[in-house]
Amino acid sequence: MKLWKYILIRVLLVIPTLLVLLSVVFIVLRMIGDPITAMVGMKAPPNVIASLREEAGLNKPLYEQYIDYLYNLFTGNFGTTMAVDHRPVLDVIMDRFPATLELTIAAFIVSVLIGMLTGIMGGWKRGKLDASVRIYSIVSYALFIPWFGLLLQLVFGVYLRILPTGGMADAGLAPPRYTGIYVLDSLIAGNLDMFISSLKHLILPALTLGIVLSGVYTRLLRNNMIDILGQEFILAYRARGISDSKILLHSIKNAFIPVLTMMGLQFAILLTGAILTETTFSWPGLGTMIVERIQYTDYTAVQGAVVFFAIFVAIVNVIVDIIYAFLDPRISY
Amino acid sequence: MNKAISRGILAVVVVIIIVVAAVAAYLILNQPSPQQQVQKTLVIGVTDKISDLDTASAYDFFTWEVLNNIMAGLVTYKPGTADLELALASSYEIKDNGTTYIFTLKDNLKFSDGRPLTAQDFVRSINRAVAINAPEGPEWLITSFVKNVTAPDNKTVVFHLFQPVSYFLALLATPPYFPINPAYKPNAVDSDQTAGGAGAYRITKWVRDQELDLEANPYFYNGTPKVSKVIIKFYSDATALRAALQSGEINIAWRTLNPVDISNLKSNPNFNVIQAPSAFIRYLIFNTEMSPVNNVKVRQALAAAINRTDIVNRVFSGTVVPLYSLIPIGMWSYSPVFKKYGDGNLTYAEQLLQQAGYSSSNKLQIDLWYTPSHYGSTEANLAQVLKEQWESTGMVSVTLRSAEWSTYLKQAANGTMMISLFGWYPDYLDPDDYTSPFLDASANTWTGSHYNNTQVNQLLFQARGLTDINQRTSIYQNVQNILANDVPFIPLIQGQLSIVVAKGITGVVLGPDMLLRYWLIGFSS
Amino acid sequence: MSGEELLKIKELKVHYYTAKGIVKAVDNVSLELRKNQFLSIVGESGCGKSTLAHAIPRLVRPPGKIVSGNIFFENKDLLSLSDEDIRKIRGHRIGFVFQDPFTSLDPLERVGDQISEVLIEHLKIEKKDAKERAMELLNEVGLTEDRYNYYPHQLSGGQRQRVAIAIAIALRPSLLIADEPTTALDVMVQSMIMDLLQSLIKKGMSIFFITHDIALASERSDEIAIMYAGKIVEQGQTSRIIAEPMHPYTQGLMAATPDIWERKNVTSIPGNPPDLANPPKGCRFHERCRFAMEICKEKEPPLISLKGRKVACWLYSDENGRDN
Amino acid sequence: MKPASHGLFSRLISRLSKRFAGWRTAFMISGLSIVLSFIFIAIAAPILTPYDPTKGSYNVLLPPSAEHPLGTDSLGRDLLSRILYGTRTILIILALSTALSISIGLPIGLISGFYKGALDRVLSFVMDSIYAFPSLLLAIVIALMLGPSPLNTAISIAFVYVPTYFRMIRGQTLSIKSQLFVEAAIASGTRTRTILIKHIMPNLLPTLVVIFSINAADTILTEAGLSFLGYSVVPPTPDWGYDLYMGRYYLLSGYWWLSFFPGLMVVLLSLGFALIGEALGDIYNPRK
Amino acid sequence: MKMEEIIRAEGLKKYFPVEQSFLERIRGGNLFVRAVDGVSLTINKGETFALVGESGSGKTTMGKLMLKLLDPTDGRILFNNQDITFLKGERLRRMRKYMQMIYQDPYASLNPRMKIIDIISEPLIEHEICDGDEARRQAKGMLERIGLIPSENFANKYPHQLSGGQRQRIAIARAMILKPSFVVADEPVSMIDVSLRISILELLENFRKELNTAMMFITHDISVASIIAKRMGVMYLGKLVELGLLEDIVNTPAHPYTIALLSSIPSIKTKIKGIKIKGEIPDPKNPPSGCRFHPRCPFATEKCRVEEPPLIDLGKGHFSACHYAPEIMQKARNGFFA
Repeated sequence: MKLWKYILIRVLLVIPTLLVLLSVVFIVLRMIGDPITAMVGMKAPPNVIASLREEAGLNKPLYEQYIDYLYNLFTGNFGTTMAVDHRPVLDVIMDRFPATLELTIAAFIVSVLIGMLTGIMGGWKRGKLDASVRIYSIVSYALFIPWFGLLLQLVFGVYLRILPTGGMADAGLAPPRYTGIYVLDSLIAGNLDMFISSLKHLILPALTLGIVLSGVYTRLLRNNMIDILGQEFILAYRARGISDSKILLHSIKNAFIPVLTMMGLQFAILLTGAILTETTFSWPGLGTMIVERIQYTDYTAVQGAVVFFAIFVAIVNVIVDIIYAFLDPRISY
Repeated sequence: MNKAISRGILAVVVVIIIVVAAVAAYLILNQPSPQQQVQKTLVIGVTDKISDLDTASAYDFFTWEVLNNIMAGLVTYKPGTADLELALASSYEIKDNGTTYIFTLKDNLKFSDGRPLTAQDFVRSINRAVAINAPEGPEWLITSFVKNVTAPDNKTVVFHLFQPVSYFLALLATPPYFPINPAYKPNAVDSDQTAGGAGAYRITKWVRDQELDLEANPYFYNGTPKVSKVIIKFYSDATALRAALQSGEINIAWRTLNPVDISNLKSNPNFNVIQAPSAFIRYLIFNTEMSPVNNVKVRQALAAAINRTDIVNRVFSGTVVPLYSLIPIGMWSYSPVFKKYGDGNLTYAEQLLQQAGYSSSNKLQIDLWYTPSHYGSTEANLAQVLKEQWESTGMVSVTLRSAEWSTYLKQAANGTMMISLFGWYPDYLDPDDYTSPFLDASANTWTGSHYNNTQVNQLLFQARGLTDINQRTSIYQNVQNILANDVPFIPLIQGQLSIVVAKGITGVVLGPDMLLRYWLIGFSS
Repeated sequence: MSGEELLKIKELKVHYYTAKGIVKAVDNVSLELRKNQFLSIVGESGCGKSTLAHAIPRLVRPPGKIVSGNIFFENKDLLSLSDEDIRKIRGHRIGFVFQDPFTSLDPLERVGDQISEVLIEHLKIEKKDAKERAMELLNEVGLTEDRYNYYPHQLSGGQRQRVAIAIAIALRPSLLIADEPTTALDVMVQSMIMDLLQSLIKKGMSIFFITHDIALASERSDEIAIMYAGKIVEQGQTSRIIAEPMHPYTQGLMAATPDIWERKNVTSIPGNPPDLANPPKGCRFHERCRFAMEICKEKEPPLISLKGRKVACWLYSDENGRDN
Repeated sequence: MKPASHGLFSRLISRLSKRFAGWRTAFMISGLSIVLSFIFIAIAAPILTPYDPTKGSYNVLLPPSAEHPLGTDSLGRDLLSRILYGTRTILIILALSTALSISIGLPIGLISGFYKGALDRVLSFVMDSIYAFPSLLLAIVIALMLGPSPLNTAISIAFVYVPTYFRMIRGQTLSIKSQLFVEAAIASGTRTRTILIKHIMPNLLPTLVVIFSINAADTILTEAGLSFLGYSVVPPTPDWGYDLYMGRYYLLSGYWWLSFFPGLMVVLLSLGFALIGEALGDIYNPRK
Repeated sequence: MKMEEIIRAEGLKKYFPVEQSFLERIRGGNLFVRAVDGVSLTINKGETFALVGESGSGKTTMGKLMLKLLDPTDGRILFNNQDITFLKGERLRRMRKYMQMIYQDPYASLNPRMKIIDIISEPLIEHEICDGDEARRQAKGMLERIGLIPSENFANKYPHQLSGGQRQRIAIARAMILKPSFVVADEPVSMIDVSLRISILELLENFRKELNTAMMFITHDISVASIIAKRMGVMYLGKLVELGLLEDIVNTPAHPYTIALLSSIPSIKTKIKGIKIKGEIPDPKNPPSGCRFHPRCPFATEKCRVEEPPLIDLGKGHFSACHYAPEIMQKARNGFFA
C-alpha cells in the first residue's frame, strides 16, 4: 500500500480522536461554574441573565448543547470571549498561539539536541560518561519548571544581567506581525536588533523547557542505543569490518526511530511544560492565556483554547506518525 | 535514501549547533544596552491589558487611560484634581432647567491623522456606541442620561437629557462620549482599530498583549507632549514588571506592582515611588440570615477582632490604607464609623462573643470565602490573616474556602457564602455609589447579605432626591452609623495608587480619576 | 591431505566476568584449520563454541574477554593487531555468518545496501560499482537481483541467511566463520544453506562451522572438533571420529542423536552440563561419564594424539601420558 | 517468616544484591533514602519543628537564622515548618491519587487487555486520546471544576494518570497473556479468575512498581504545577507549589528563600522517585 | 487388538485473518492465512501419533485446534465420540481435564512467579479433584516421579532456578497429573540439549504407557518422531500430505514432499542422496493452485497445477495426497535413496 493512502487514513483517524477529546472537554467544562454569571458580573438583573442564557443556548438540554458545540467547532466558530475584550475566541487564540509555537519549537530543538547528544554519547561510550548522562537524565526529569526557570532568571537575568527574564522582546523591538513568531518576523522585517532581542528573550524559556524535557530523550536514546548496540546486527557490522563511525550512524538511526514515536507523546508533555514555562517567563502564549482566562472564568475562551490544544496535539501526532512511517520501512501501512 | 536522511539529520544538527553557538557568542560579546535605546522614548510597563481600542466597548480603567491619551472629549479633568475643564469645547451653556447642554467646539480641531474633526463626529461616535450596545459595555453612561445628541452646525454639539443630571459634565469626560476617527467600523466593535481620536498621542504600532507604541499627535489641541515617543509594554505578571523596571527596560512601572515590590523600591535610590489614594475599597459581606453570623453580636465581635493595620502591613506591605467605612476616605460624608470597634480589639471581641454564647470550649465555627485570583495574588494572604486574627480571640474557628470568580459571584447572589471577601470600584464618584448597592435592600441582592433595614432604605431614597450636599452628608453619616451597628458588611481597606518611576522622570500626576496622562511626563535634563 | 595452514589457535582462553563469577567459556583451546577445509565445532548449548567463533575476529563482547593465547591467521597474530588492523581483516579476510538471520541484518537498511556497504568500506569503490557487484553476489547465493531493494523484514529466514552469506563472502575472505547458521531455519532450508556453504570450499574458502548437531557436522565437514564445557575433547577427521568415537562424550552425543535410517537404541547422557562459572575439578565430563575413574575427578586429561585424532580422556592416556 | 515474603520483595532484594554492581544500586539507595526521609519528615513534622505552619506572626520576611533556619514568609510563618508540613500535603495527595488511578486504571487495563474485543478498542482509543493531551491543562480544568482540596486535587491528578496506568497495564497484560504460561494455564483448564489473579496479576506487579515510581515523580511535579497555578489546596495548608508561587512575588525584593526552598523540595522528592524508577526499570528490564 | 479412537478431526480448517489496514479491507476483502485447510485425522487410545512439518505448515495450529485452544473455522472435532467443536466456557474448561498440552519452550510455559509445587498442583485444584493439601502431596509425588529428587529441594523453587530439561519435566508433570486421555506435545524437546532429549522422550513415553494416554507429538524432526511414534502425518501448507505408519512412510514415502523432507534430514551414517527441491514454503496467504507442492515438485505435471489431489488410500492405513502416489512409492521402493 502506498504511503499517501496511509497518510489519508491516519488523517481520517484524527476525527474520532478529536471527537473523544472534544467530548472530554465538553463534559469537564460544562461542570464548571455558570459562564453567564461570570460574563455579566455582579450587577446584572435576573431577566438579563435569563435572556443571555437563552442566547448562549445554555437552557437547552445537554445533548442539544453538545450537538451545537460540535457543530460550532466543526464550522470553525469558537465563540466570543466572555470577559475583558469580547473578541472572537479564535482571534484571541491566534494572537497567542504563535508565541506558544515559537517557544515549543525552540524548546523542542533544545531538548532533542541535548537529548540526542547526551543520549548517544552515554549509550555509545558507557563508563563514567554514561553514569553522568544517566544522572543528567534523571535530574532534568525531576526539575520543576517554575523553580528551574526562576533559578535561570536569577542567574542570567538578575545577577549576570545578560538575558531578559520575561516577555518576548525589548520595548520598541517587537517585530511587525507576519507570522507572530518573533524570531521569524524579525528576520522577515530584516531588522537585526529585533531579531537579537527576540532571540535573547527566547533563550531562557527555551532552555528551561528544553532542558527539562531533554532528560526523557536522553534516557530513551541512551537505552535505545544500548539496546541497539547490544543487538546482533551491530556485531554483524563489526564482523564485516565496518568502521565505528558508520556503525554509530547506523545505531543512531535505529535508536532514533522509537524516539520519534515518543515525540508525538512527548508533545503533550511539551505543552504541559509550556503552560508552566510561559507563566514563569511571562511568555504571552496560549498557556498564559488559558491561565488568565481561567481567572476571569472566561468560559468560551478556556473552552476554545483547550479545544485548540486538542486539535494541535492531534495534528502533531499525525505528522509524527507519518514521519515515522516514512522513516521506518518495517511499518506496514 | 535513508542514508541520505541520516546524513541530512546530522548536517542539520551540526548547522543548528553552529548557529546557536554563533548567536550566543554574538549576544554575549555584543551587549546592546537597553538604556541607550530608550533615551528619547518613554517606556511604561503595565500588567493590565488593553481590552479593546473601541470606545463603544472598552470599559476598564486601564483601557480608559489609554483612550484618554489617544483621544479627547469635550471636557476633561484638570490633571491631579477632580475639577473639570474644557478640552475640545471652547464654551458651553446649560438650558431648559439643566436638560439641554450646548457645546461650542474649539477652532481647527483635527483627528490625529489630520482629518478635520467636526460636531458631526461627536454625534456619530456617541450614536455609534449606543447602536452597537456592546455586551458589558459602557453605553449605559450615555443611554441612562441622554435622550439625544445633535449637531446643528460643524461647531456645535447639543445634548438633550431625560432629566437634570448634576454630574453630566463628569460623564462627558468618559470615553463613550469621545469623538473617534471615521476609520472605526460604523456598525461593529472594532477592537484593534488604531486610528484613535484627537488625543495627545497616536498609535504607531499595536501588538496585542505585547506593546503599544505611541507618538505625539502633531494636531493635538493642547500643545506638544513632553516626550514624543511612548511605548506601553504589557507584562503578564507583577514580578516580570518589576524585573523589567530593574533591568532598565521600562522607565515607569504602572499598574500593578506587588505591594512588597512597591515598599521595597521605596528604599531604592534609583527609583521614585509616587502614591495617591484610589477609590477602590475592600470589605467583607455577611449573609445576615445564615447562622451563626445572623447574630449581630457575632458580626460585631468579628468586626472588633479585625486588625486593619496588621492587614495593611502584612498583606499589602503598607501600600493601602485602613478603611472604617464603606465610603472611601476623602469623599465627602466619609465617617470612620467602624473605629468604635477598635483594631484588633480582642477584649471587646471576646466580650461580645461571650454575650453571644461562645467560649474557648464552645467555639464559633465560621466559613470565610475568598476568590483566589480576581483580586490579585494577595487575596489568599488576606483571607489567611483574617483567619489568624479571628482565631486569636481563642473563641473562633475559621474554615477558609475559595471559588473562582464566576462561581463566587453566583454563590454570593444565592447567599450560600457565610462570610465573603469582595471589592468595589466605583462607577461614579458619589457616596451613593458606596451605599445604595450595599445597603438598599432593592439593590443589594447581588451581595447575598439579605440585609434589609427599612430605615436605611428610606434614608438612601431620600438622599438620592436631594441636591443639597449638606443635607445629603448628614443622611449618609446617619446611614454609616447604622451600618456600623448592624455590621452586614465590614470595610477593611482602601486602595492606593502606586507608580514607580526611574530617577529622572518628571511630570507624573495622579488624580482621583486614576488615569495617567502620558503627555505630561518627561525626562529631567 | 594436508593443505596449507590458514588458522591456528593456540591455548586460547576467553572468560566472561559476570556477577556470578568468572565463566571460562573457552578454556585453553588449540585448533588448526587448513585452506579449503570445512571444520565443524560440535557442542551443546553453553559449551563455549560460539564464544570460540567470536573470539577469532575478536568479536567477544564485554563482559567477555580474551584472556590469553594466540590466534594466527594468514601468518598474523590477530590478538596483537591494532583495532584498525583487525577491522580491516574482518569482513575482508574473515567472513562471519551469525546464527539468527532475523537479528543479524540491520532492519532499516535495504539488504542490497548492506552488501554494498561492506564492499565500499573495504575496497573504497564507487557506490554504483558496489551495487553491481552486490547484485552478482545476490545471484551467487541464489537470490534474484530484485531483492537488492528489499528490507530484511520482507525476506524469509532462508533468504536472509543467504543475504548474510552474500555479505560475508563479498570480499572473498579466505575464512568463513558460520555460527550455527541454520539453527533458526527449517530442515529443508538448512539443507540448501549447507549446500551453499559447501560450495564455497570450491571457491577457495575455508569454513569454520559451529553446530550442536553432530549429524549435520558429520554429513558436511571434513574435520570435527567436539567441545564440552569450554574445552576441545576430541578432534579429528570426520570419517574417523564417526566410525570410532573415542571420547565418552562423543560416544554419548552420537548415541543421543536419533537417525531415521538406522534402527538404534538412542540414549541420553545422564546429568546436566556443568556450570562454567564453577566447573568440576579434573575432567569436566567425569560427573556424567560411564567410565569415570578416580583420576578423572582429580586431574584434567591432556589432549593427546591417537588414532588419527586428538582426544582428551584418561581412558587413552595414563597419568604420565604424553602431554601434547 | 511468612511465605508471602518470598514474593516480590524478596525477589527484588535478591535481584538487587545479585546485580549489586553498577549504578542502579546507587540510584536505588539514593532514591529510597530521599523518599524514606521525606516520609519520615511527614510523620515526624511536629517533632522536628516547634512552629505552627499556619500561624503567622509579626516577624515577617525574616532571612534564614538560627531561630528560623529557612527564614519566615510574608505572613511571618516559619518557612521550615511550612516545608516540613508541606511534605504531608504532597504525600497525601500522591497516595490518594495513586490509589485512585491504580484502582481505576488497573482493573480496566487488565480487562481491556485480557478480553480484547470492542470494549478494549473503545477504551484504548479514549485513553490514548486523553493520554496525548497536556496533562496539566486537563488537571487544571478538573481541579477548577471540583474546587481546591487535597482529595479534589488527587482526583484531578488521578484522572490524568488513569490513562498512563491503563496503557501500561493493558500493554503488559497483552504481553503476559500472549506468553506461553498463560496459554498453558488455559490449556490445562485453569479458571479465568485464577489466571487473572495468579498468573497475570503477579507478573504485572513489577511493571506496576516501575510505573508507580515514575508516575510518582510526575505526580509530584503535576501537583506542584497545579498549586503553583493556584488550583490545589486552600491556604493556609502548607503546600510547596503554592509557597513557591507566593514566594516568587518576593523574589526580586531579595526574599529568595521564600521560593527557593519550596521549589527545591519539589525537585528533591520528584528526584527520589525518579531515581527509584530508573533503578527499578533497570532491574526489571536489564540491559547488557 | 481393536483400536479404539480417542479423538477425531474431520475436515478441520483454521483461517487467520491477516492484519490489514482499513483501506485494504475495503478494497480487497479480508485476506486469510490458511493455517490449517481441511485436515482429517484420527488418534487412537494410548497411541503416539507424530505430526511432522516445517514451520508454517500449520502443525501447531492443528494441535491447538484439536484441544480447542483455537476455534476452528470449519470442520469438527470428536473427543471420545462426543462433538466438542462448539463447546465453550465452563463446559470446555471441564473437558480440559481429559486433554492437555505440553509446549515447546520450557522457559516461557511456566509462570515465573509461581513455585514449582504450585505449578504442578494447580490443575488438581482448578478441576476440584482434591483440596490444596492433597494436591500438594500429589504434586510432591509427581516431582519424585519425574526425577526431581528430593522433592523438598524443588517444591519451593521458582522455574528460573531450574535448568531447561528440569523445567520441561515440570511442564510434563503439570500435564500428566490430571491423568489425561489425550495430550498434545508441541515440539517438547526441540529446545532441549541433544544429550538430554532422549530422557525427556522416555519420560513422556513412560507416562503414556502408564496412563494409557494418547499423544499427538508435533515435531519438525522426523528422526525424533521416529523414536516415540508409531504413526505419523506429514503436513505441508495447512494440508495433510501423507499419513501412515512411521516405518512405512520412512521406507516407502508416497509423496514427493515427504521424500524431500527425508532427504534433508542430516544423518550420521547415511550420506543422503534422495531428491532436492527448490524454493521455500510459499506465502500461506496465497497458496498455489492445485497441489500446493507443485511449484517445488520435481515430478509436477499440468494436472498437479490444476487439480488438488485427495488423500489416496494406499493400503495398510497409508495415505498420500499426491496424484502420482503409487508411482512415487514404487520409485522409493526401488531404492530411491540407494
